[in-house]
Amino acid sequence: MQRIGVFVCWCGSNIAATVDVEKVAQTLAQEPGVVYSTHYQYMCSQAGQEMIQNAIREHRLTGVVICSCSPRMHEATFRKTVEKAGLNPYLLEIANIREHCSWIHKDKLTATEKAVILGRAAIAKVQLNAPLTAGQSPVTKRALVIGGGIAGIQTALDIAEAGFPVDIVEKKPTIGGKMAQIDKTFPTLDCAACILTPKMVDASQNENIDIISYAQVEKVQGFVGSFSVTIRKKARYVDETKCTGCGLCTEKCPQKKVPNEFNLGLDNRRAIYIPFAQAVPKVAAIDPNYCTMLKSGKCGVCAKVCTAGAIDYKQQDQLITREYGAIVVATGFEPIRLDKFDEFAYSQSPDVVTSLEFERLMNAAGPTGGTLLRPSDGSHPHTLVFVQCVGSRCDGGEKGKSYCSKICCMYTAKHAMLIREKYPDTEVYVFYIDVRTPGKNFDEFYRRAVEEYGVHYIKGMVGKVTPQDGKLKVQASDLLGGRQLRIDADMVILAAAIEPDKTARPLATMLTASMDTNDFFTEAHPKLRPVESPTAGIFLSGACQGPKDIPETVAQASAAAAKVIGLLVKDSLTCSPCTAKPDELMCNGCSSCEKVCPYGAITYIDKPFRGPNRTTLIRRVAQVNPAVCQGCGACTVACPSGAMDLQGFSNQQIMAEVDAICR
Amino acid sequence: MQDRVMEKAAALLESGVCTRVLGWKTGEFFYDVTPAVFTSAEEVRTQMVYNPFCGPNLSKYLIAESRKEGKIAVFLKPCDTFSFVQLQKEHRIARDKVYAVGVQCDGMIDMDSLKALGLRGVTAAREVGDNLIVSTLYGEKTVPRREALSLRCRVCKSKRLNDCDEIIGEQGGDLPSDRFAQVEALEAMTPEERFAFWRSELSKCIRCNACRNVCPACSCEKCVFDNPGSGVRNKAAADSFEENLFHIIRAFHVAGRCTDCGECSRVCPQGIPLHLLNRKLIKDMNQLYGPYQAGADFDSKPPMLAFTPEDPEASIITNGRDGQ
Amino acid sequence: MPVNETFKPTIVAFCCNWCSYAGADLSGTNRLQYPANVKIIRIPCSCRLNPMFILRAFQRGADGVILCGCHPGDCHYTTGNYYARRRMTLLFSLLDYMGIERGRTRVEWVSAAEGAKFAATMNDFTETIIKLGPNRRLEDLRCKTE
Amino acid sequence: MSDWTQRIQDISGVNPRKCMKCGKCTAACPAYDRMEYHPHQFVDMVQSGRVEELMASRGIYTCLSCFACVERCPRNVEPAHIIEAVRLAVIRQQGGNHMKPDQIPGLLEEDLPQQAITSALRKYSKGG
Repeated sequence: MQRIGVFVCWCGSNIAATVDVEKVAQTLAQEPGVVYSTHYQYMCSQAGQEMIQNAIREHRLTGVVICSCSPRMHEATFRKTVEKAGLNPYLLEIANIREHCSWIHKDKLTATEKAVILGRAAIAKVQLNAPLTAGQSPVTKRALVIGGGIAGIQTALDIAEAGFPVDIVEKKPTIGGKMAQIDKTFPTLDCAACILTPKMVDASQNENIDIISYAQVEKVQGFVGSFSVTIRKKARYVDETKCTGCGLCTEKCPQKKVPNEFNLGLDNRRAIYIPFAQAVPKVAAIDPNYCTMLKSGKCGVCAKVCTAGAIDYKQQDQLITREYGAIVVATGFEPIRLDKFDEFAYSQSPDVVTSLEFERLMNAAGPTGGTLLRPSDGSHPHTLVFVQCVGSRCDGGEKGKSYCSKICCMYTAKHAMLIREKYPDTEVYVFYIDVRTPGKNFDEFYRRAVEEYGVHYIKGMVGKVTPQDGKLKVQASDLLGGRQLRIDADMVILAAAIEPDKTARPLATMLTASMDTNDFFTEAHPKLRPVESPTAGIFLSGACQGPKDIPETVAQASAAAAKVIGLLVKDSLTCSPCTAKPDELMCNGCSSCEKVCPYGAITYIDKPFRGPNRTTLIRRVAQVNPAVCQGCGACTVACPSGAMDLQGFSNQQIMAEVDAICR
Repeated sequence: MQDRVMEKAAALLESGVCTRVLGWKTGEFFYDVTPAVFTSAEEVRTQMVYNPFCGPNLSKYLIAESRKEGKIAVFLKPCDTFSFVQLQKEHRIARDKVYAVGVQCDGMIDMDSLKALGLRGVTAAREVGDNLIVSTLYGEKTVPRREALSLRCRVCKSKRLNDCDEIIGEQGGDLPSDRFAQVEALEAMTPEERFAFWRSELSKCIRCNACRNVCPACSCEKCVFDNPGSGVRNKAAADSFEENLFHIIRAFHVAGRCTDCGECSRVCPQGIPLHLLNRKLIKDMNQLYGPYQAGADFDSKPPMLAFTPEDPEASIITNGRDGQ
Repeated sequence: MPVNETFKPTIVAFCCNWCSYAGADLSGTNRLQYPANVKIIRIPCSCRLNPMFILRAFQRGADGVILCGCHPGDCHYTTGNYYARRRMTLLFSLLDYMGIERGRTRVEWVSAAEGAKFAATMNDFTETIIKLGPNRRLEDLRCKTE
Repeated sequence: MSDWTQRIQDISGVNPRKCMKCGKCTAACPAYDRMEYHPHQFVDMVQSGRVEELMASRGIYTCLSCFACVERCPRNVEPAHIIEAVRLAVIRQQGGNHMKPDQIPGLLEEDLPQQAITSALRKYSKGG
């Protein structure tokens, strides 16, 4: 006979204000099997938990029902509580009378009635609960970092530092990401390359880090602790082990008209190229879309000049499959395309540029060698107009991104300041909606741009930019001054909104990690678990989770690394015992369950069974690997004979709940 | 055909290709043909029949028979071979223990069709060309064979013999069939009419389990309705709900596995058109998830064990396909 | 009809643990009201919902049954809701074919962030069931205690 | 919220509270110089309940309904629709003619497109 204890929580007034907790406790005491029923202000408090533990011992309870907040909140807490009192933690059920009852109903009578029914359902279920023991699954002590920007590099370095091997998969031929393209960083104005490239070198020299560049993740299988990931390493037509990075091939290649993506198409590179001087790995790659040899079989100049004999026109994509215990997503961001914002004449004039393009125009390694020149005629610009929030803070949908891109206010202040410092003969206008500078030394930085460098900050958006007679006619409104402005500018710089990298969405599907409507990865909890995905074993680093500046990205990268290290130091993980379990006597061996299992947890064996008249029958029966099974239950419905059942959510348990609710 | 089938069966036993033959023999009445296992050529020559009343689908018996010692030869009509393949797909039949002989089929006759033609006191029937000569207590009558076909054979979907080791007669192909006409007629009714139709049909159910026992897809080691742990165990339907429940669950369990052999309706002593439930699901699956024929091949994935991200939402049913 | 004034339908909502149950929690956290007729049963994934559970609910006197799961493509278990979608589509179609009112069953995808959608869905579904009235076509009279 | 705010919102179907006061509407407005209130101010005045002031203003008839502000507004606030609603509110309130043909010569200005006058006359002189 079951001996069930019922504990009704007031949750202060959260439950007690709308649910008559005393009546619930009294009514549920009458349910069959219930030997003890009580109520208390805060069941999750230490006193409340002790109350439960004492009751378990005193009344020799065989099952516990707690009527309280959502099981998503405190199921784990209460499982520990009952376990400490010697009860199997799975002999506990929670009736959610807060989120699903007291908080949504106003009428006390109705809410009390519903709370009783929810309690009854939990009692009906707990009658059928079986003690379950959690299994263990091993942890592969290796991490995968997807994306080799500053976020990925920092995470990898921190994990490697703790002694665990880590692979970085980068889709470009070099790591470095967006930060490598940036000229100076706010609010200190130190050069981005000076602080990034040492980290890139550290990563390449760290024994624990394996950089798989020019590669992408193709397939992800498994689960936390034992992921199996297939990585496609694209053919770069250069043997990485032989290439010395001397760069001779990139000087001799006759195909000179390839837009240089590192400089955002502002200049050209060759068909064989090293993205930039400090690239890691410093190995050339051939662009198959432009290489004459690969396209028509005629040329071969690079192979002739390469003294190391590294050129291999026959190189093929390579598939690498490796096992990992944890995966970190660090896929970063891209500025949005600006074709929808043609009022700013981005596609009409080369002198209208994005801020990232402007970084290259200011950079000593950029297309102009660091001298600010107008892309159209190479002249020195005198009047520069910055437009903020291009495509950010819109109404969503067609208009643009609904979020604030966060970094634009600061980098625009930085750009304005740098121009004024280098070229005091310029007039710089910044059109803003709001200036947002929360961050250490950020507002001071912005104020310096205004006060010391004389940048004209004007509240109001630019309405239209018209290229005319070599100038850019900027029409804007000074909302605070109450006047319409028409500025003849030499250059217009647009602070384009940033969005997640395009590869993030398909990756999220492979990882079964959830995303928001903007394709940013969702964190497990916005406040308390900001660097973990809700999918176990998947961690988030950098701008793939939301717009971030460099200091924040690095902080989050290290936080993600700490979480990964915390996982990898474990030898095994406790798995949920709520897994599928077949009844061999009823199993047809028909493979229906195997076909719907997303984890490949089901296999079949031929097993002898005693037949009639002392004969032995060999039958094919299903076996579930409890370490692999995640407990979704797809198999239980696919099984026609009902041989497959799910522990913790068995057919009988769910039907008992249905019965209790519908009675 | 009768002679060729019998000779083949006898030869297979005599040559030792098999130790047993699964075929048909006449039961209490001449039209009451039942499945039987023969172990000698003599048994075959004296008892085995192959005539227009050999409706029973033998494939299901292979689940048990193929587990026994020695090889068994089986005679399968085209529609039976679909079940044969489907059961193999579900790993229920040990193929290496079976010697499958496909038999050309021109459609089976049943007594209901003869009665519908106005024939009473039928004592025997034999085929002569395209005609059927029926002996009755009131003398001999000749009827065109196709008019005496059982209802299911009139909408035969395929004369193809799948996965046979040998074929007697000619291999056939898929046929154009309007087997969904009855389903469509029901769909065209109002919900009230449909409810009334199924109530009047299913209320006849006596839960004899004949449909379940004959169905090649209903071959579970233990049926959920016999399993106390399933929560739906019941031996006899106690009220209209349980009459519905049994048939809904049964239809659902065989969805994607039912080859539409029509045995359920054939054996129902109450004459409930049970195949109309299965056919509805087949029709829906074809329409919603692309054409699929259970047992037609070994490789295709059954629709209930597959999906595409573009599948229609359930709201196309709950909101009404025609926007009702 | 007086039935509509006094009729208090019993509605069972099966919610997957990862999206819809959390969505229901969120609608509670945001104090979004929906009728107390709706009682939620937590299942790990929408694919855990056996058609037998729905029939069982109707047998025991439920007037409406709704399944809520993660949006297609967002299933915590990758593919569970795709199977659930096929199963429910066919089950509902079969019930419709047998003359059971279409509105008594429903599938709705509700994410953990869609607390408002959860409440709105439950309000709308309850309204639909009240309009349909008590479940008469698919019920077990022996199971009715009142 | 004042009645007027609600009424303008009902007529226009626009929610002025969506405005983030970026001023892009005003920056894009070709009739800026002829208005005493400008598009972003229309929105603000409706939101703060100063609709009567706006109704009394001549500026609302200077709006060409060119929809540049609607096109450019990042938040779909649609100032032109608000202005149209204010003009309609004026008509509904007064019932009669708001513009007579003999007023036209006085309104003519060199830079003002004649279409604006014509369409205004059509719209505001339905009483005949």
